[in-house]
Amino acid sequence: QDDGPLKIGMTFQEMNNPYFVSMQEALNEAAAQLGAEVVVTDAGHDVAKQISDVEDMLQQGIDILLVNPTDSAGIETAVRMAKDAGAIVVAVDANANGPVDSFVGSKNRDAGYQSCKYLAEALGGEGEVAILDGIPVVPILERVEGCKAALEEAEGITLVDTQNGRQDRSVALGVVENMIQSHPDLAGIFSVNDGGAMGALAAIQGSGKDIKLTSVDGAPEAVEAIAKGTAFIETTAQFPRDQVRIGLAMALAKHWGAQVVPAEVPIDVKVVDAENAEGFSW
Amino acid sequence: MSHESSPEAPPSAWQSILGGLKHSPLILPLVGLIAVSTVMAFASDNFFSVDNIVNVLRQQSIIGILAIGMTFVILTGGIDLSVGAVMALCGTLGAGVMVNMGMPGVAGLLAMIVVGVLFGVFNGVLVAWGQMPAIIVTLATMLIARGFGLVYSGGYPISGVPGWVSWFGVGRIAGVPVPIIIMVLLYAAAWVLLQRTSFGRHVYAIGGNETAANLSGVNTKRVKLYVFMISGFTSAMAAIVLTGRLMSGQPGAGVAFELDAIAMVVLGGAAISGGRGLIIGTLIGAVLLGIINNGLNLMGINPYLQDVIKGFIILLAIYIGREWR
Amino acid sequence: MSHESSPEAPPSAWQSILGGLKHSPLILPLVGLIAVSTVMAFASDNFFSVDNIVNVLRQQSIIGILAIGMTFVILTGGIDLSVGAVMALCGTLGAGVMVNMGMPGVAGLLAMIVVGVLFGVFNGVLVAWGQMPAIIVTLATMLIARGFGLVYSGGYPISGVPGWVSWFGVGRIAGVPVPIIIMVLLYAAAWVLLQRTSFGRHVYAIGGNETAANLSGVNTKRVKLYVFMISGFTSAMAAIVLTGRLMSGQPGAGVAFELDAIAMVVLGGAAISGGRGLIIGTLIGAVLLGIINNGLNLMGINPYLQDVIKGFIILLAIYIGREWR
Amino acid sequence: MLEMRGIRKAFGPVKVLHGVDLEVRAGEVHALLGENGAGKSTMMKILCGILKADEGTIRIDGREQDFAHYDDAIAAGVGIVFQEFSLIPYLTAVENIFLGREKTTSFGLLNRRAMRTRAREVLGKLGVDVPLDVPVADLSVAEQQFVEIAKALSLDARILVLDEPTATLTPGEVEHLFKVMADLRQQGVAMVFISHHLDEIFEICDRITVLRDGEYVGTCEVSAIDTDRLVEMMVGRRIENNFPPKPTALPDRRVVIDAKNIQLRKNGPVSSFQLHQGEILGFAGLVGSGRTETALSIMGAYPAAAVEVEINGDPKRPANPKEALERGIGLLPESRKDQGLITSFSIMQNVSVNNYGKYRAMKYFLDLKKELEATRSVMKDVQVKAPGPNVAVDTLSGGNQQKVVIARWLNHNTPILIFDEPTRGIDVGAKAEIYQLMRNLTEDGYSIIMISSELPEVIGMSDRVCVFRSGAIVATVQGDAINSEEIMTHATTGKVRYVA
Ligand SMILES: Nc1ncnc2c1ncn2[C@@H]1O[C@H](COP(=O)(O)OP(=O)(O)OP(=O)(O)O)[C@@H](O)[C@H]1O
Ligand SMILES: Nc1ncnc2c1ncn2[C@@H]1O[C@H](COP(=O)(O)OP(=O)(O)OP(=O)(O)O)[C@@H](O)[C@H]1O
Ligand SMILES: [Mg+2]
Ligand SMILES: [Mg+2]
Repeated sequence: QDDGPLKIGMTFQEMNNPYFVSMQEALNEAAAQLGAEVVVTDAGHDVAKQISDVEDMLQQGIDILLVNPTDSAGIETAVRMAKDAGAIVVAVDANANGPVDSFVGSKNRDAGYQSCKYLAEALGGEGEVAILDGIPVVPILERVEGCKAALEEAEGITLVDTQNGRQDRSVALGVVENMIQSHPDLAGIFSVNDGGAMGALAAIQGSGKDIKLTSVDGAPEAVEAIAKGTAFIETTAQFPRDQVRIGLAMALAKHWGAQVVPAEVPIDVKVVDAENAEGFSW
Repeated sequence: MSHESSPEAPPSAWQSILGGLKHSPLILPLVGLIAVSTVMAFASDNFFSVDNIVNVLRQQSIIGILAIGMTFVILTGGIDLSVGAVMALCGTLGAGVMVNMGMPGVAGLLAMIVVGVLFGVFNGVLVAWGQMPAIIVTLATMLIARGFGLVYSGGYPISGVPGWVSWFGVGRIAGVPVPIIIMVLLYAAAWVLLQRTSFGRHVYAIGGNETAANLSGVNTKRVKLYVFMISGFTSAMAAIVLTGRLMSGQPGAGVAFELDAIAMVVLGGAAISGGRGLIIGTLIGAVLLGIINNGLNLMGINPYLQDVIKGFIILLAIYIGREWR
Repeated sequence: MSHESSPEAPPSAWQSILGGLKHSPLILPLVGLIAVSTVMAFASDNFFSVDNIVNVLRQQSIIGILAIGMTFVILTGGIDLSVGAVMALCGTLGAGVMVNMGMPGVAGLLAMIVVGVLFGVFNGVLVAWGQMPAIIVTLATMLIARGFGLVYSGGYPISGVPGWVSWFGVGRIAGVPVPIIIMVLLYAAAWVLLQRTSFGRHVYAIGGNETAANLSGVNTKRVKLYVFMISGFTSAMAAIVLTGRLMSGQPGAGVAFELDAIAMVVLGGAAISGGRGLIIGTLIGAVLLGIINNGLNLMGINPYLQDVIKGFIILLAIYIGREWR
Repeated sequence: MLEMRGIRKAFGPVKVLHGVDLEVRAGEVHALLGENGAGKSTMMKILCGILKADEGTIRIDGREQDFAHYDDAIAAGVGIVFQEFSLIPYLTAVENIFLGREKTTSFGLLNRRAMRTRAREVLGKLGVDVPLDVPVADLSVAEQQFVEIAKALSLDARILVLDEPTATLTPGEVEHLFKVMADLRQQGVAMVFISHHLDEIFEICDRITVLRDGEYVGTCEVSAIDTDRLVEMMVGRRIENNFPPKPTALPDRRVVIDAKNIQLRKNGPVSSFQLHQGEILGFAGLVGSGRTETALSIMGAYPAAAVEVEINGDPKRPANPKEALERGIGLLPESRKDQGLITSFSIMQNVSVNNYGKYRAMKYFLDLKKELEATRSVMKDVQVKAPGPNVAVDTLSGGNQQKVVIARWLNHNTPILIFDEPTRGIDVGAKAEIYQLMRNLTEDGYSIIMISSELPEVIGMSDRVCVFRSGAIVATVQGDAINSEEIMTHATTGKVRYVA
């Protein structure tokens, strides 16, 4: 397909989240520099819709498909269809089953591990801790896994509750309020993402208790809250813009004829706390 | 509605609240409330603390406020699926006015009310003058409101609202959280509107028999417009509390809140076909649903299972209340 | 129902499909379809390719199948909000039977159908014998079905279904995708049921005037039970196609699908209050909605804006079609 | 006082009124007469601003009026009692009476005390004691009708329209109403009175205006006309004998329904009756005396506390109307629109709606050809006047709609028919046809239960009459005992039994 400019399609699991919105911005900037066309779709956490979105993009003759899957297994059909249509497929942020050319994503297990290690240390290795879970997709599951591993290492820490805040600020707020009610001695909370953490922060502030909060993402609001010195003490930042940039780079390499590209490019994560929050941004 | 006993004196407010309770449509929601509370109290130690009761009320305040407008609409025989999306839109645009446009916070709050009421006008005009079924109109306007909010904010939450706005979400007056006070005041106002003004009579009349109400000289179109405006207004009030609680405009907030609001109204004893129901019932329904959510959380029930249990409780409540409606 | 022109001759199938089109309730959905297609064709080069048409049909097949059951329920004057959740439950349990229980794929597919129909029985019994409003019953059973699926799978998708199951999602017969064939066959069956059997007559009769139907000897309860069973069955059929497309059981699939299915039914010209509407209209509504989604995607419209546009198109369609209903 | 001239009105292509005049003087009761669908109600709705005339003028006290809404008409002193109930079922009598015109205090809140006092006053004037605090849905039909009348009276209207107010009242209640009307006449109120009961016209009215198919036929003094001439004006022909002759001798016939221990409500009275093959059994009684409920409980459509039914010697009681249909019982319900017809259906679809097992191809599928033929044939049997079987049923006149429902049962040959108020709201011409049809049916071997609130009809048609009072049968009369004194005595003073 050498007629016309390069066409890049990207399908997001959701776009109602700054994390993915900033990915889209990075994509648009990069594409503008390349003189490429961009098509973006929002699956709204619905795999079936995501497959339809990919089908529609293939109708438009995209050359590169960046897929941020809602569900790794469910998206396989779409990956195969894209490959059959001759497109280059790179999974971003979460992996996809099927013959993807490359996968670029954060070290999610590390992220969970570091956040909870930070939390445990901030609590002096002692006290009751809860996890505010999210939508069960692989990256989130890995964060929880990493977190639990870190908490195990701290002898005096007990995990007393795990509830699902659906990564949504208003849902998380109610859930954490109830958590605080049922566990009066709660000392720390780990949220799987910053969206949920912002809700948790509101709940903690409303309760007037001294509960420490850590999270994963590095969203602007979270960084701001951390810089202010609130109960929100740390977030392990991911680099969404870089994920897209590197993902696109992998795809371009393939497009230009590269025989081998790395099957997996893990992107480092970074602890952001009161020390370095000032000045950090995606 | 009221089933007072005395044939001579006009039934007083007290009578309709307490005296007539035996024959009142409120009896079942109340029994449900007591039953569920008792179960929860046994199942969880923390349930019956003042703190927790306040907690439940505060959590329910947002959807509880939405349920006020929903009650008006349902009493006329309509339904408003757009409440959650309109709330999100109000919150987002209001925060936008404060943050992006740099106007004072008060302007932002006013903007929320204006947006909510205008959206109510939009719904109301389409239903009343466009003569389209409310369920379809508000299904479409739900999409529109949600999409608008997201387009405006680009999907980002809008943070940076002035600090004092948080008073609406977390402030207290004489120890009582402000959201609860707002909710209770709105319920009181709704009670007066429904039970003590001719507008309220007309709301019930339209739900009971729209043609007959029209023949009796009730301006049914205008009343329908007003109920949707009220629903838009309560969506805006919910948005104010939400903004105070989240300190930001959240374009994605309130998904499926309309379903909870509908559940509150019917748990409170109102007929989904209109014409019958009390606003106090909705308040009881709101508390009941809150207690169920809170209690299941306190008991540490798997959140997925909570939905199943909630579904069965709603079915049970409606089944038992069936004949009373 | 049928609005054939000649008062004398028995309307033949062709007449009711083509001859009577001028006075048919199908005219508006068709005009809408043509209008939207024309706009899309101008706006996007890729729109009018055979490939893309097939693409649209395949995409709509899942919700299009759900809309069949929804049509039956709406024709009786009810509504089924549980279709999306029941589909997800069927898919999850069916995949569970194949993967977790290690049974052959056929057993899994059968399990889906059994689960769907049983859920339909549950809904139907509550609505018909429990005499509860369908909107509340299915709101509650939506929660129950969704929660059940999530509890069963722990929230995780269940992958590892046998490879041949993908035939239902991506296979082709004589070049035509299997999902489209399944959808078309189900629509044909529904047409026969509604237009050529006394059961179909009873469905329309109940929606037209339930009391009259009952007093003239129609077993209204049983007919209501059957329409919900049909809706459960089509949810299961949708689950089969979905499983073929996703190659996994997705407990979270189908959120808000019920709203799209309702939109298809009313875009197809059916009255939400029951008694009037044609199954072919629903098919047209399904294609129309699919074209809107696909066209907006092809044009590269901001996904948020797509919702806004979709909302306005639904409003416009219903507004224009208002008098015909 | 009131002058309507050259009123024309069409609903889409259907012309309903073609230039009708009506002139009513202060202090007179003016009857507006005409067959079903003649346009009486439409005319009155135009007067009240609910419908807008296509052409024509309305003058009140010589001033031309143009009402856009009912409110305008009220302000001009017009009040109406609608033919269809316009009450809100869940509101109380007081709330209903003042609906749309609530009295408020200076704060804008409802002045409930004032409304209550006024409601009591108006109802007192009507001489009825209606409970004020229960939803009107819980009131009897007659009480509801009085609330309706009170609603119009409370307007202090100078022009009062009463559209068939007596259809649901007992003779005693009608007398009450007439007294009130006489009072109003004294006070100079102009009244338009619509009724299909010609005897009432002669009792209360001063002048008469007659419509026929939307045409103005004429106006005359009541004193200058007799029944026959009046009927001729209405239908354009002479109606000879109202009731077909009864069979003179009643030989012992087979019992088709043997109903025992009918108890409608727990601890209520108990009664029983038998229906013989080929007879018309009248159910007489005051409105609300339980005739409909008794009939419905026989066919499983009303949850009576207890009832034993033997149909053709088979003691199995139908659990629902479908089983009743299988056992050969069909019902013509009292409310055509709410219980009889499926208005979105064609004639054919209405006739065959309950078809089970008829005109089927391959067991499960409809045979549309056979269905059409059968419909055509029963339409001929009952003489439905319509262009064809596929015509939408809501375009038919009341009498023809009634025949469609009857055709539904003839189509099944259900040998037992229950006719509940078969001529309610039906004009004289159509009435005679339905009476003849009923007689023909019994001659063909059908057995009929006829529930009717019109005494002449019960007397003229029934071979035997069961008289109801307070939910039970208090007497069964036949032969010469079928006369109005006998029936009214039982209906008002008969003693009910409480044990089986
Ligand atoms: N809204 C309407 N749309 C179409 N046709 C109507 C409408 N209202 C009345 N009609 C028709 O107008 C004609 C006159 O009706 P109207 O109710 O005035 O008759 P009526 O003289 O009051 O009869 P009845 O004695 O049965 O009450 C009838 O043929 C009726 O079907
Ligand atoms: N749904 C109801 N709720 C309460 N009372 C009712 C209800 N339906 C009927 N009734 C009352 O039951 C009694 C018997 O009613 P029914 O309809 O059988 O009387 P009827 O003799 O057939 O009179 P009609 O002339 O109205 O047909 C009446 O007093 C009526 O008001
Ligand atoms: Mg009339
Ligand atoms: Mg009756």
